[in-house]
Amino acid sequence: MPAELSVALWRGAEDGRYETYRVPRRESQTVLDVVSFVQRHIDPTLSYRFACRVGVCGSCAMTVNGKPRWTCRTHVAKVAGDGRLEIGPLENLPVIKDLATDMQAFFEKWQRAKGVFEPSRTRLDAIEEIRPDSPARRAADAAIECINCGVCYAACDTVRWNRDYLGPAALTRAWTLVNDERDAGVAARLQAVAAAGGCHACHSHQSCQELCPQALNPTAAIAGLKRRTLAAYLKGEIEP
Amino acid sequence: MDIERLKTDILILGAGGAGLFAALHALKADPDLDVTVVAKGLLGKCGCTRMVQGGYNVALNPGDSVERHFMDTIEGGKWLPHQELAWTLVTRAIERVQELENEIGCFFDRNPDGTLHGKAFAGQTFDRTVHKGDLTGIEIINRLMEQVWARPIRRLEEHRAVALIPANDGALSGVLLIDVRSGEFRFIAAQAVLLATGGGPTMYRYHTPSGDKSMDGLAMALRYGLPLRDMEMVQFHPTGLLAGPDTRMTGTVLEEGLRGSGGHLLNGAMQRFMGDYDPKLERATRDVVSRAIYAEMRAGRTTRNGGVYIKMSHLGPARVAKEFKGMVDRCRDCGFDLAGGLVEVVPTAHYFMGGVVCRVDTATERHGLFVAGEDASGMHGANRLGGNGVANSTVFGGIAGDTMPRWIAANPGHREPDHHVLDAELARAQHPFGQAPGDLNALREKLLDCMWHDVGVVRDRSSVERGLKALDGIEAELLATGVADSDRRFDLTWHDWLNLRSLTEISRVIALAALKRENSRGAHFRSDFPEPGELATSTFTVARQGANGVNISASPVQFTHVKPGETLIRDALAAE
Amino acid sequence: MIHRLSGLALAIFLPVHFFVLGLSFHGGARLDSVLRWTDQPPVKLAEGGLVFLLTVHLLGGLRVLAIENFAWSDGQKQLATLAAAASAIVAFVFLVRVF
Amino acid sequence: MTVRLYLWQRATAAVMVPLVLLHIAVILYVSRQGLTAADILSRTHGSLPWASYYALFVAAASIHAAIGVRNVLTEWSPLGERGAGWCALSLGIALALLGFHAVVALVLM
Ligand SMILES: Cc1cc2nc3c(=O)[nH]c(=O)nc-3n(C[C@H](O)[C@H](O)[C@H](O)COP(=O)(O)OP(=O)(O)OC[C@H]3O[C@@H](n4cnc5c(N)ncnc54)[C@H](O)[C@@H]3O)c2cc1C
Ligand code: HEM
Ligand code: SF4
Ligand code: F3S
Ligand code: FES
Repeated sequence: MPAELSVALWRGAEDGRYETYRVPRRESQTVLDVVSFVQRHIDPTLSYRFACRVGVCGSCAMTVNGKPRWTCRTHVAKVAGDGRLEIGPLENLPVIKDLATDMQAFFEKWQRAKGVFEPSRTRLDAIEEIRPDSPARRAADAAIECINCGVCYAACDTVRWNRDYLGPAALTRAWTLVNDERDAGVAARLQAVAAAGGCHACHSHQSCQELCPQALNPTAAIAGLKRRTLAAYLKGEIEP
Repeated sequence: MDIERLKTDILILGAGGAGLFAALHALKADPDLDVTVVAKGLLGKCGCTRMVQGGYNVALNPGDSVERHFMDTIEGGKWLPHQELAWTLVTRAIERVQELENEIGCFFDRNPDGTLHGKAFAGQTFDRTVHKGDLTGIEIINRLMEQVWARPIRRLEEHRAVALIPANDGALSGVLLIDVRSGEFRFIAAQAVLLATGGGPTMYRYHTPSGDKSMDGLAMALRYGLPLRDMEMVQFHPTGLLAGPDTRMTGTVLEEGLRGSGGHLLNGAMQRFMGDYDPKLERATRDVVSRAIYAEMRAGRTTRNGGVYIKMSHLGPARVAKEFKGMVDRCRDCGFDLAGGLVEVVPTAHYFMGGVVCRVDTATERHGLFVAGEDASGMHGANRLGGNGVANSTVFGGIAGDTMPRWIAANPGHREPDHHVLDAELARAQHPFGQAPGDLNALREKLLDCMWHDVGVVRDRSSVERGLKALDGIEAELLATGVADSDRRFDLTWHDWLNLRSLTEISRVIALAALKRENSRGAHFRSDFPEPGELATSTFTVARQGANGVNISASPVQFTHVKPGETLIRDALAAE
Repeated sequence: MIHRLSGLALAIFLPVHFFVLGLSFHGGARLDSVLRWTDQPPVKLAEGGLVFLLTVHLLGGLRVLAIENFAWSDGQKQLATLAAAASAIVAFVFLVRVF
Repeated sequence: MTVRLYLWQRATAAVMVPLVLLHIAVILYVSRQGLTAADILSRTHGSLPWASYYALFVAAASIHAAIGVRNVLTEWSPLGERGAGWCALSLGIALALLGFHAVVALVLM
């Protein structure tokens, strides 16, 4: 274990640059701890975002040595064997300042993919009985642990290339809802994800699946949507 | 100073379970109202509702009853809860869980036959905790967040509320905010405001809540003159991860199930010590285990980093890795082997039972101000049951959302702010820019240690008095420590300063209330008064800002539903 | 990415290929010249390259079609890398054999 | 990319899989013996099966490549959906024309 880390951090907005800091290496140290150290002890003007510090809020994702990662749960030992770190803001999202990005587009696309439950019952009704082992119920688990960290969104080439592309997280959420027997909005959702920028824009590059910190599989979810929308189209249930 | 002014009908401070439910209910009650939600971080991605692991208590399953849930809550709270509030909590939780599942879209775990699964949680006589795996909070808050995004609700993300601004007659006029991204101030005038910033005792060396929580809401309420109740009641979770002082991971919670399923606690000498404290061993309640670990620490029988070990490996590493996947992964990510090795743990400040005094409909003493969630008080008394936290924030958040439109209909109109207060608050928030920059971190460390050692798991008169003195010093130092005014955009260091100020102020109230309560109930343990005292004459503390500091008084608990020594459960059974 | 570039290259060269085929067989008179022409190394290389591209693209396309249409097994990731490796090898063998 | 385009692209891809395999096999086979125009012509001339084989191939490839190029252009060029659409359409038509011309030449000449 080196005694010191050489840490290059992105400073400024889109037109910023990397600046290098020396941070003491500690045994228990996450990438977020490294960033915090710089802000607390070297340069108090450093901006970044975090909240839960244990991998549930998805606020702290950054580009670490070229790959998007959740920083609060990424141990330094895992990514900086040689004592070097380069930490930048997430890609594919506008930079607010330093390491913080604006996630607005990510959530707008979540809505565009109709990633919102459409109720078929009310609060006065009993809770629907659903067997936990039915195939649809299992498929509905696809996105249920998504922490909307944007790692997949930042990792995806298609997002980079196609401004309209809804992105892996939003589509995975849509897939969960398509399989949710309680949901009343499936037709409109299939329509939404079959449009330009929808699931068919995905090239199955699988970076999303490779890097998702929650080990979700957006590639499979999107493939599911591709099949489901295709079937719906062939049956005339949705317009092209 | 010229600042931007905006107007809205309903302003909600906080985007946790309480804030988001309030927004949805308010808009539903009156779609013509302009509803605005303020969050210190990103909507739904900050706060503690998201961090809920265990689940949500609700008496829905056959064999359970609201009376049983109520009695568990009252007994868990050591007879201090406000019984009307607790009753509302347990009865309305049913509708709220159905709303979460049927309208919001949460998909809670089921039994093999398809019915809702309730899991066992410590301190309860029925397995009533509804959950989604051990990441229940993500499911709840993500679904709420989607629903809010889907509606015409204004979002002020990364905006920090710094002060409640009264009108000349004392009713609430609006709220002063800092736009974190631009560093600029905004004053939002509102007809009704909900305070739902979610407490969060992060002034302790070891703590579980989200980093954005710093008791701002209670600090604002105190300054505004509102009474705060049960402020001595800080709940400690016995098993926080201990990974040394250099990582933010330290203090984060390792779930209760580890002990429940047979994990052992070992001290630094590798001895299993719980037998010295309680016959239930590791399965004793949170407060008992926390105090036992604390005692070992005080006796110096600690591990390398000053805590104790939790050992799971005797259950079979494979089984542990499967049953507690989330926890094992989390430990592995920070370099520890929970399934096969030893992990250091320490009690960690988890939940704050104290808060603003409120009515069942969430109204406070002041016109136009409502409160819900962890900022409100009275539902839990001396102890919160695991699973009653989200129940509280969602039940009362929804009630606030129902109440505010009605209140506005009866009391329409915006009120002009008191400009003296507004100016004073602007100056207050910019105070650090007038001082020479200094070492905020050392100060934070001091505060964390002071509260941990002197006003923590176990207290007595002399420790609390020592703590109060230290707090005076910390506050004076803080006021003399500045932040460079170079770039206010996304200036975390400025916000660290503001966080410290809120924390210091509320720490003092905690200490004063701890001094006032001369007995030991639930989360509050005085080694100089270890007995709970007479239950029938129980009192709760009320703190209020006076001209010469904070005054603490004691008020008798009203036993409106059940008296100590009685239970509602038998009646319920007889009625069936 | 390789899949994309191979697809693009195919799309660019295929018209040429068709054009050459179409043109060269216009009337038996030019048969001889064509014969000679196709013997030239550059053309051989180009045609060989086309076959190579086609193979690479075919295998890449099969991977995509497989991901999209078959259920996911846990070993999926290794499978994908394996397929990529296999396709590289096969493509190389083809290339060698063509010449 | 919408469902319709997706359907056509994947369907044509699927159709081409056996066609291309056969095509490659033939190429390998003939290239062993030294490829000559005369060989090709003698094999294909007047043969209806070969004609339909190549015609199907050309049709599928034109559609497939046009959609493929459309995707690449929307993502990699500043043309936008519309521009890319037109470019791709022209490419598809060009491919089809040239391709059918070649088929006609091969089979009828
Ligand atoms: C690790 C952990 C596990 C838990 N597990 C359980 C469990 O299993 N079961 C259970 O019932 N309870 C549990 N709890 C407790 C439960 O999470 C909380 O009691 C409850 O979620 C509080 O909800 P809330 O809406 O009041 O606050 P929060 O969800 O904390 O939301 C507060 C909001 O206010 C915002 N805010 C704060 N300050 C300001 C400011 N100055 N200006 C603007 N916005 C501000 C925050 O950013 C946030 O958006 C757990 C808590 C923690 C920390
Ligand atoms: C062997 C048969 C073929 C198969 C199985 C096949 C399969 C595929 C598939 C599945 C895609 C979509 C890839 C994605 O969306 O990422 C694709 C794209 C493409 N194909 Fe093919 N294809 C074949 C033949 C051809 C031919 C003969 C051409 C050229 C004329 C061609 C040109 C293209 C182009 C240009 C693309 C777009 C590339 C991209 O979007 O990345 N393909 N192919
Ligand atoms: S799918 Fe995974 S990577 Fe993408 S936002 Fe969700 S948790 Fe993050
Ligand atoms: S990385 Fe992008 S291209 Fe598809 S498989 Fe994942 S969304
Ligand atoms: S800070 Fe919440 S996921 Fe990292």
